[in-house]
Amino acid sequence: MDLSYGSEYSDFREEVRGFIAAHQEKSPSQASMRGAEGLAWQKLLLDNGYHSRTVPKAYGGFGAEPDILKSRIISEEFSAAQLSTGLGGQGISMLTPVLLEMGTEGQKLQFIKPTIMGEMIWCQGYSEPGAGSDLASLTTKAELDGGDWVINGQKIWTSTAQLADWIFCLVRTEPDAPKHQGISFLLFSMDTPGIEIRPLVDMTGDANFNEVFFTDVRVPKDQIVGRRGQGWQVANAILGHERGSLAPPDAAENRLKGIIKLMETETIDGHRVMDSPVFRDRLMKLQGQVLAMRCNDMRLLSARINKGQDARLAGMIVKLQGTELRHELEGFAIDVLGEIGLAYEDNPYLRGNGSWQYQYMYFLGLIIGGGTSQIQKNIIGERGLDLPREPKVAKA
Amino acid sequence: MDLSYGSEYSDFREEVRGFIAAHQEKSPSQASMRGAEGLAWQKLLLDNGYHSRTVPKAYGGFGAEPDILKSRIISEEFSAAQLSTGLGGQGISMLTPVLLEMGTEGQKLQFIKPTIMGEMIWCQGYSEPGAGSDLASLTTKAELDGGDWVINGQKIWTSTAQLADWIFCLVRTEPDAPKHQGISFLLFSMDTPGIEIRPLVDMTGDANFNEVFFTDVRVPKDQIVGRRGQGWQVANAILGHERGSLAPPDAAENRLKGIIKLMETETIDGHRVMDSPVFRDRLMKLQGQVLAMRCNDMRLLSARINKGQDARLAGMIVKLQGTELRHELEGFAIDVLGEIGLAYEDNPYLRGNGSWQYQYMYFLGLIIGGGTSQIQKNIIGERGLDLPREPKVAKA
Amino acid sequence: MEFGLSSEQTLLQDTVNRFLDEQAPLATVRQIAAAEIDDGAIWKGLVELGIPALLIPEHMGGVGLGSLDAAIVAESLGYHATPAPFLGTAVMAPLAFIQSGQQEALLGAMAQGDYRVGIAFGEAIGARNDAGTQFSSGKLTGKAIFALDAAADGYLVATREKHLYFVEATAKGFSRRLLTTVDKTRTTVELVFDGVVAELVSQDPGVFNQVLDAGRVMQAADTLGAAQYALDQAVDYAKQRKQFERVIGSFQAVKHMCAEMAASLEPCRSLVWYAGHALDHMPDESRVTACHAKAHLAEVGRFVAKTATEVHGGMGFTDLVGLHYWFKRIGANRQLLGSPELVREEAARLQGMVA
Amino acid sequence: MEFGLSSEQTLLQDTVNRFLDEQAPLATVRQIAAAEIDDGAIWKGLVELGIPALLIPEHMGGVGLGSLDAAIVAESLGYHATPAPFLGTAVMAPLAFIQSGQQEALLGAMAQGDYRVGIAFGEAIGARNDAGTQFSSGKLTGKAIFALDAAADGYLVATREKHLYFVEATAKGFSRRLLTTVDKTRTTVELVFDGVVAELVSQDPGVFNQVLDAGRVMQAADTLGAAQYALDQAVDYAKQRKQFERVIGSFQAVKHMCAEMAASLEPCRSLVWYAGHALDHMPDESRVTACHAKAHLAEVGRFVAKTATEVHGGMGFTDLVGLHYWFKRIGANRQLLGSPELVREEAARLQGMVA
Repeated sequence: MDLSYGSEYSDFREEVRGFIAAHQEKSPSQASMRGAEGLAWQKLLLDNGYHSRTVPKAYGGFGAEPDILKSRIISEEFSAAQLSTGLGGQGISMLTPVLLEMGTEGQKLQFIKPTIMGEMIWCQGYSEPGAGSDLASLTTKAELDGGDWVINGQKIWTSTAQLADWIFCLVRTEPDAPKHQGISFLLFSMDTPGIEIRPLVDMTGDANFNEVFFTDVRVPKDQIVGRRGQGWQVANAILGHERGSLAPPDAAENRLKGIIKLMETETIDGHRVMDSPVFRDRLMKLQGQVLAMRCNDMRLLSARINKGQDARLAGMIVKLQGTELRHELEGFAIDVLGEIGLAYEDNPYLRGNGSWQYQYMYFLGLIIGGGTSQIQKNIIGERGLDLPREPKVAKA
Repeated sequence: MDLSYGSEYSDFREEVRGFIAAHQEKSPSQASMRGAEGLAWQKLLLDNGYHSRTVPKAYGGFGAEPDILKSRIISEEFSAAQLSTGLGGQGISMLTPVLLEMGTEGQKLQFIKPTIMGEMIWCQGYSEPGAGSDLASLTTKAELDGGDWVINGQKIWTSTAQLADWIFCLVRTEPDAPKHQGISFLLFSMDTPGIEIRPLVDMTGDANFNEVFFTDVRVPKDQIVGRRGQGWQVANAILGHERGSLAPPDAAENRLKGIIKLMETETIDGHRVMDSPVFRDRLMKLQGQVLAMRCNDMRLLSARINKGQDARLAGMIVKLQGTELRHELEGFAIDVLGEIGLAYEDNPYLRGNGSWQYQYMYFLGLIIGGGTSQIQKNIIGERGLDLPREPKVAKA
Repeated sequence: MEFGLSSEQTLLQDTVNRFLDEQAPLATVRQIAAAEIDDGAIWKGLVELGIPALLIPEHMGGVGLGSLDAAIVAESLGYHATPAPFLGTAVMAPLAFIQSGQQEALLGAMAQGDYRVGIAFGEAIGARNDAGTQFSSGKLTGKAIFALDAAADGYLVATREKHLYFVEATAKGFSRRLLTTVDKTRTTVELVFDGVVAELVSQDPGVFNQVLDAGRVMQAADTLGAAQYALDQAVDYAKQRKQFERVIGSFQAVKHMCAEMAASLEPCRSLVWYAGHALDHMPDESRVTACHAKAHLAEVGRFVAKTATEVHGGMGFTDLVGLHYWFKRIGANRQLLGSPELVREEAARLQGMVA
Repeated sequence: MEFGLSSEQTLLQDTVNRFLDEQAPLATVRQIAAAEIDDGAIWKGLVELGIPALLIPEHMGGVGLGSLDAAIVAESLGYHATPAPFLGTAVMAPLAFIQSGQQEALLGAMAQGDYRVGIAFGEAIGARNDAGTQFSSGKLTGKAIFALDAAADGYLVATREKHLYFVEATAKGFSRRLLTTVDKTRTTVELVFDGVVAELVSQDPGVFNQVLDAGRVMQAADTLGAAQYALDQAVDYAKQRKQFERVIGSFQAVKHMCAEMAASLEPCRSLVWYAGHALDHMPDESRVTACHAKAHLAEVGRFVAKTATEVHGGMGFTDLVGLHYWFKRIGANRQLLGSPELVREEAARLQGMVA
């Protein structure tokens, strides 16, 4: 057990700290991430290897060898200094790794650099109204007509669709093949005629997602990643990237700290909520759970560095446990606040900018999204514990 | 809403109270229920219609019209006076109603009277090692050989097998029929050659159940209830009787009272457990649940009296909720007791005769037995909420 | 012996349900939640059904029904997530006025839908931060937060001493502002009293308690209805929605989620009935029972609201199916008039368990 | 950076596991639980593996390993529900003697399996009813209940002041009797001190706390192992047992029960490792971490013990599969050295949250 990163990393940490000291005043606010200030900051990060660190130089990255501890040090130091770690989004976190792995040289050269520079924003066309948990049953179809795919159908849960320049999209190209083998992975501009975007308002009151409709959308034949019918494998490579990142324990820790502060400042009949043993006991239960998830995360980090360490199951449970825990944490904060916990939007009694209620709902969405808790349990049971899959149903 | 039993029942209550005042000193202790004292008490109850009240006189009962409120008044008054309500057991609670409904006149005359008199003790041959939740897959077979059924196979979960004079038993008589249509319901003496009983020790340390092995057990052909192959319907009629009676809320209420007493008397560092807000909050949560189940029970009672009142779902959830709640209650008592909660058997610090630990385990058994919680949820989902059954599995 | 609803009560519930099905569908709830229209039309309809007159004795011009009847109405309102000033104007205020013999003149106007009374009890239950009101020399000073009903014509205000006062919304020195919450089907407000003329309703904590108990049982009933709606919707959705070429309700995971909701909710129905009955007929039990109904429904409601949303998958998270109105209403019922921890402690105190 | 077991630690765990697989199978556990044999042979084997010498520094004749190593052993013992005086004789007593510099002479005998030390800490953690001990003029008077190890040669006794004393089981005025519990894989006793000569080990509450923390982490590790065993058994059973012509593990209900166990238990492994590491290396965090490990494992353990039994159906309830030994061991770990409510309150106090 060695929780330090070792002396060989001290230099790197110093280097990061030096960069931060020199440049921190340039870090943009969240709101201006896509503005000039944000793009300049992004370029600075890219040039210094603090973003897209392992992406080859030819594609606009820094070309460094993968080093998980260095990545972690960067995120630790930026987080401690409360600086922006640069642009995120599905183009950067999901598409770029996929292109690096499965794209053609031309695709890599064309798409990666503008994507990580923030000049090309992507959205994901994946789920459909009829294809949620059973994603592979998607029916948006693309048919070849001359040199073009002609796309018809509908996507849902498409975040940032209004902002996006391009979309990476799963479509059915071989309607007669088994469902997992008839899907292709296409890339196309959101300016292509025939695309309609409708914001999808959710329970938080915001439109965090959209519906996207395709009517005879024409896409050049070569804008495909992988081969025809290989889209499902491409998509699964992406899903892996998504699942790990939904509920990092540091966010849960910060929320817990926020709750402790609430309990120390909010009062009922003049007594601090912290002085209620019942609330304190619930707090300690949650603190224990958050600590366990933090430890689990350290183990996962370690297993990525140290080959041979098995943490497969520890990784599989993160989405399920992490999202449920966050939902519970936010709900506990609402209980701590009592009536004030109901405050929303322009309410002057709002605490934490209304984030307790917002996140309480948003994390219920995350419990459902990206593989519902029920799908997660199937995965844990079948892939983690080697229990048999649901048997095939007899034809009626 | 009328919680009184109405003035027309006051006379009956007075009558019961009069009986109790006159005879209460004859009520036997639990231990001597099967002794001379117990059998005399049983006879007294039968003669006065306080046991087997609606069983026709011809079969040894009192021959009264069914009246649920009278039955309830009897049980309330006997419970208030802490008197024995007479013999129970599977012969009385399960076989007798079945014989009344599906037995031949000869069977009724032969079996019911000695059963309710306590002269004939029954056990149930139902579950098998390979047939638990999937009871209908039972394989103990009975083949006709001349005038006899010849039985081979094994039963499990047979309580009181050592005490029993006779057994009512499900056996497969038509091996080629669909599994629900190949079962018959046989009655036979436990003295029949070829029966071996092995006590089945459980987690409480007691042998609350047995395994029973049959090797060429010969049973006269006519000792069958219902027709050949009709045993499943007979069995289901019995199961209905069993499920309602596993977790009556008055027992839960008594246990809750016991916990309150524990919390008032047990101390930690000189402070009563009741003075701990955390334990008090858990107590109140449980009290709320127990109250809800009590109210649910009143509704069920009412629905049995007042035709047209729908309480189907309210009845279906009793086994699931009742057993889980009792297990939780007993576990809470163990927490209240701390280390002392671990005491068992001859431990001088035992509280409540060790019943907290015993019932904690026993009710885990009841969560499993008589239809596991998972089976209960299937039933609630499918029969209560009309959700579709699990589809048939394709042949591999 | 009959533990359940009488035929009159069933008729009452059917009548209210039919009215709400027709006149207060989701589309209308949405409009009111978006402040495009107010709840006036719905309230007018409920007034025509006699709802605000329900608890007012016949000799005072009311219908003279009981708390259980009111609870049945509350359940229907919860089932439909109906925006209406029922809790204050039809239950808590009438009870307070009847019990104290004060403001009886208002009862007629309330019964006819001409006067709405909001409720400011939070500070007497567990005052948050700096909120609280003081009465002296006939005037009320201070602040009440998360008082019920932004459109009320007057408010019943409880001080920490559990004294009840009545204040007109037009009184000098009175001001209020809307406190937006997640639950847009009801409104809450901040009331500021700058030496406002107030009339004493009762200095008897017994009256306060009785009114509070009734309010809590109504909230429990509202949660019962809202949770039943959420469960019904989840079951319906599970029967229709297909994934993996099966309706999802045939998957044991989804089926068991529905079964668990039903198993925990079904006894709540009986608990609410009992608590409603106890308010009028079982003075020894009614206070503890009201606490249990409020707290237990808060817990079961939270579980059902979450689980029903999950059964709906992503749709449950969207505004499209509108389930969130019920989710939020259940959440608001949990916190208002005493959050569960507080209410359970009160139940323990009432039983002499708190040293 | 390496968050996990070193190759030496993996080797240690493998070695202990192999020994226990072979020498302490369920049949042996049964015999000991039935008091047909004692735990002497198992302990002898563990002594040969160096287990009681683990925490004793090399210059005192021990192996000089750390708390995480001990926790790994505790996990193995829990996994096998092994009857052995590990907690007292291999962890808590050596730590107390080493930290205080007292009774060092005993360490050698303990390491060689010639001396067992039981632990009587209950009264310093939360004294039940009339239990408690007083020390004056060199003698101990009073009573300790649910002390660990009925076969100990001496006991480490904590008073309410968190002072530690050592008492020999042969001392005049000392008597003990077995306190039977549900968990037959370990023994607990009542100790009565009638003016027994006792030697002061430490008056420093810091020493008491350190020993207690270590004990709690070991119990958490024991529960981790026991719960992992229960889960493994449940998964195995679910793969073999057929009902409705399918292995039950293919039913979503059973599969999800297993998945829920794994999901809640897997992070516990990391928590226990961290807590074990913290005992030696992170003095600022170690106390709170030990509390969380103890309390969290108590809750997860209870859930897993129940659920694994349910997955086994009726078999889980019987003595046949023997799962109940683990169920009860997890139950005992929950209550001994501080039940979860008590331990969580301590965690809050350590963080300055209790006014």
